[in-house]
Amino acid sequence: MNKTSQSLAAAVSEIGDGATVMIGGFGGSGAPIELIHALISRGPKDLTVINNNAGNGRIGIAAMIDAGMVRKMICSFPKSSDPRAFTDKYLAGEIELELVPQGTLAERIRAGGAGIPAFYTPTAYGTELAEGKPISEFDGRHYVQERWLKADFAIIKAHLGDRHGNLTYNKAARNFNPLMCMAAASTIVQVSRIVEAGEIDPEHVVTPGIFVDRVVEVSQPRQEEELIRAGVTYA
Amino acid sequence: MNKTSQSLAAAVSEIGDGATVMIGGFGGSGAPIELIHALISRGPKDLTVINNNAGNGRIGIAAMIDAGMVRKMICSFPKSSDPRAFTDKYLAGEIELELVPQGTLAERIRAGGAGIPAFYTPTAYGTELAEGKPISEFDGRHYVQERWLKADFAIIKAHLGDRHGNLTYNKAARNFNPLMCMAAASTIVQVSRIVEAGEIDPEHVVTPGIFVDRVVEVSQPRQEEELIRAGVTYA
Amino acid sequence: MTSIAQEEIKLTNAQIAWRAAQDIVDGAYVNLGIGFPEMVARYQPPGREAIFHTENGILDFGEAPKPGEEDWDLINAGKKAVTLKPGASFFHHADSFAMVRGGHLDVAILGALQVAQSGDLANWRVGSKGVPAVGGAMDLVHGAKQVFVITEHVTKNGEPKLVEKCTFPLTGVACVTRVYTSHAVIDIVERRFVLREKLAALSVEELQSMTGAPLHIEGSVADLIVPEV
Amino acid sequence: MTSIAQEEIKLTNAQIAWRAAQDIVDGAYVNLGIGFPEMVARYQPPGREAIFHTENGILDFGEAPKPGEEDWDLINAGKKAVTLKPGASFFHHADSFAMVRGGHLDVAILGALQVAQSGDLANWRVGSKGVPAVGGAMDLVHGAKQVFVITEHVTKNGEPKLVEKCTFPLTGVACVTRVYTSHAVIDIVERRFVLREKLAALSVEELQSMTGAPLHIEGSVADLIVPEV
Repeated sequence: MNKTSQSLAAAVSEIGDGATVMIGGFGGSGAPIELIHALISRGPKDLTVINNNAGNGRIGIAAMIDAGMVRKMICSFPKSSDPRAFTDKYLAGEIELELVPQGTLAERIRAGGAGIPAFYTPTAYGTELAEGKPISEFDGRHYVQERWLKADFAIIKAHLGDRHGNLTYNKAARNFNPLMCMAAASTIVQVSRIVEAGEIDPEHVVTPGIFVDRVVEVSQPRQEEELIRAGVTYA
Repeated sequence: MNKTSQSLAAAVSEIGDGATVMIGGFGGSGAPIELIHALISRGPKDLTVINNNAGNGRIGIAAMIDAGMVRKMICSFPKSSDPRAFTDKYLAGEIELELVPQGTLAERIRAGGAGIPAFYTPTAYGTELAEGKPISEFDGRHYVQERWLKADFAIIKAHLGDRHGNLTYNKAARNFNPLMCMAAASTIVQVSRIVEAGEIDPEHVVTPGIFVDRVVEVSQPRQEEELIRAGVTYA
Repeated sequence: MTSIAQEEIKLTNAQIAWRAAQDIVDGAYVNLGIGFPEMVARYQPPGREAIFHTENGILDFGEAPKPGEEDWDLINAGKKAVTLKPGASFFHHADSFAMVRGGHLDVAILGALQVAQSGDLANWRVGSKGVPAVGGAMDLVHGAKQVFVITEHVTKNGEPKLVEKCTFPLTGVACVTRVYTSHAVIDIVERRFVLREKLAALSVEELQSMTGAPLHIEGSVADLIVPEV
Repeated sequence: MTSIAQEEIKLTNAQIAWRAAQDIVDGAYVNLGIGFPEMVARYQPPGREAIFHTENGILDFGEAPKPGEEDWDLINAGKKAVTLKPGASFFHHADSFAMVRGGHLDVAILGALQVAQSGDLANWRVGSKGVPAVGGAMDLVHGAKQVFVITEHVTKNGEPKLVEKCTFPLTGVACVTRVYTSHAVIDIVERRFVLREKLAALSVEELQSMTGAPLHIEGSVADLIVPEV
């Protein structure tokens, strides 16, 4: 049992054209910038990307969009401090958008990971985001039926990881990452440090290794927000 | 913000006749014996109790049943090393049983806590435990619609707790406890130690305080399994 | 008359935020929407401790750190850097929205484009142009025990924001419980606007003329008194 | 003939468990049902590392502690005390069954009262008398990539346990993928029993006479060879 991968390139080597890819993070917090850039180097096309946002500036998911790799975004908030990459393509009709309320997005991903094909939520009832979806009444209140979300791959940023794939996260960089680990057929994780099995207290494991397929160490990960503020662009 | 309670009796003082009460634990692991016994001293009747099991020996939930407090059990496995309390009343038609597969029980409780009134699961499809429940097909497979479970009160055993109600658990004594904390209108927790707010690392909090209403310290909690092995009975 | 009242007699945003803050009780769990609602945190009455929730997975965060001391893994839903208070906790997005949807928050405070007398809220999109973005607003309006809106009473063009029926796309149906405006405090009770407080200098008739649906009065209407903040 | 074959030529429970253990690959995530299936853990081939899951919230637990060293907060689904291996983790019941239902387990190994050629399993209840108890069995049969059954080939009374249609209450529909019996290894493929291995001393006809539904043969049938264990 050794899920560690020697390089970023090796870690993303199976992600091909047409794949559905969940990408962790909320804005820059928990965004796996190094894995995303390795994926851009690899260059698969026609991807469906699931993330809370839709990229910022000229790095990360925005750089994927700039590179023409993304056919469709599934997200709750395709805006950021510099949303040009997505906005330009969206207004030109060159990228599809499935807009999902943030809590519904989180729950759909969890449902995908938990083997729950559909669930009911009050969120979006009576709004345009519920159009076409089945409505049911429970105990006198109306709810929208939402379906699970799954992916071929998840690209995740964590803090510590071991060869079993057990993970911890840094502060609010947890966000969507543990859920996406559960919902992808193959989960690829960059961690700040690979530790020995047993070094993470079993009580403190946030993502158990069963949800993880590959772990690669990026010891000084870059923070999207800092790169944006420094005006960095993906070369 | 101070959720600590000075005594077990005070902690359970609002649980009255006819209440639905979730009781944490899986067998003896995570079973809040001291809170249960305080509840027996109080003596409300006609309770619906939700637990994975249905008591063991002559203590804990079994002693509640012996005391005639329980009208209905909702559980997955009403058997134990000494199941007489439940078995006798059940075979005499004096206690109702709603038998729920263990994973469905866990998910129904989580759904109650998460505001999800219903969800679909493959579990129990085609069996007598799905009789009368709506069936739907998703992607060519059949699923059973299950409803959320909520309670008026949850009685929980945790390890550390603070005045905000933040909790950690001991090993596999976690089990149903964090879910039940979410699903009850009022959650009452016995902890081995009350610590200062901030002493539990925010990364290590398992149950955030928002799900907890009362915390009472029981510094040397008894373990159901050890009491059973010692032949202890509730006086 | 009305235009003078609007321009000269009204609360500032800070004052609206202050007024809303007075209704947050000790120990309440509160989510403040991105932008204007975040201002409410500044005006917590002394001696009361509210616990702030942010959708991206923190309970009990505090003020912004000093410039240069930001940790960009420690942000709120508006992607602003925050700090932690003792008793804080981290959790993932599904648990975070379990808190929201599951009815565990006491109060959510949001901005509005329009609020209807039925409690319908429109606050995420003006029309069908541009890039739509919804975030957590549609989740927040369901679940919190009370949903407060803070808003100007009318738009910059003087059009009512409190209306019979929203014309902008809805965020949620029958979800708002109370509205704090630049001119009044209004509850939504059984699909009606019930006036609770108004600026003393304004008559009920003047306020009604700025409001797109009938204002009902049950018992007395208090003066809306807010200090300079 | 058949009764002699049954009594004299058959695997012990330990040998059935040994045979099933040989099919667990390195790195597999495995759930062993309470009782007889737990025995499989003893016979992991050297050099292979399986990770055992228990419904009550542990991954990678190990053997029982020495008597007197039990921690009764550290138990498996059968309420037996266990130990941890390096790399273990704890989680709550909803996450535990997300692993099950979500298809994250590679193998679940369960006992059986009856297995039908369709893959239907009956293993939780004989009839409608007594106290029913289901535990996690109905969840485990859905989700794991492979669902193995280990069982005697026939009941103590000599009645087939592999049948056309289960007569006992079902645990799950079309869920079993492979059956390890005291006499054979049988896959379930497209609602048919396909014989893969049988004891060398037993003819296909003899095995068929002990089986309640047709045994199909695709290619060759290997000898079921198991050491003394």
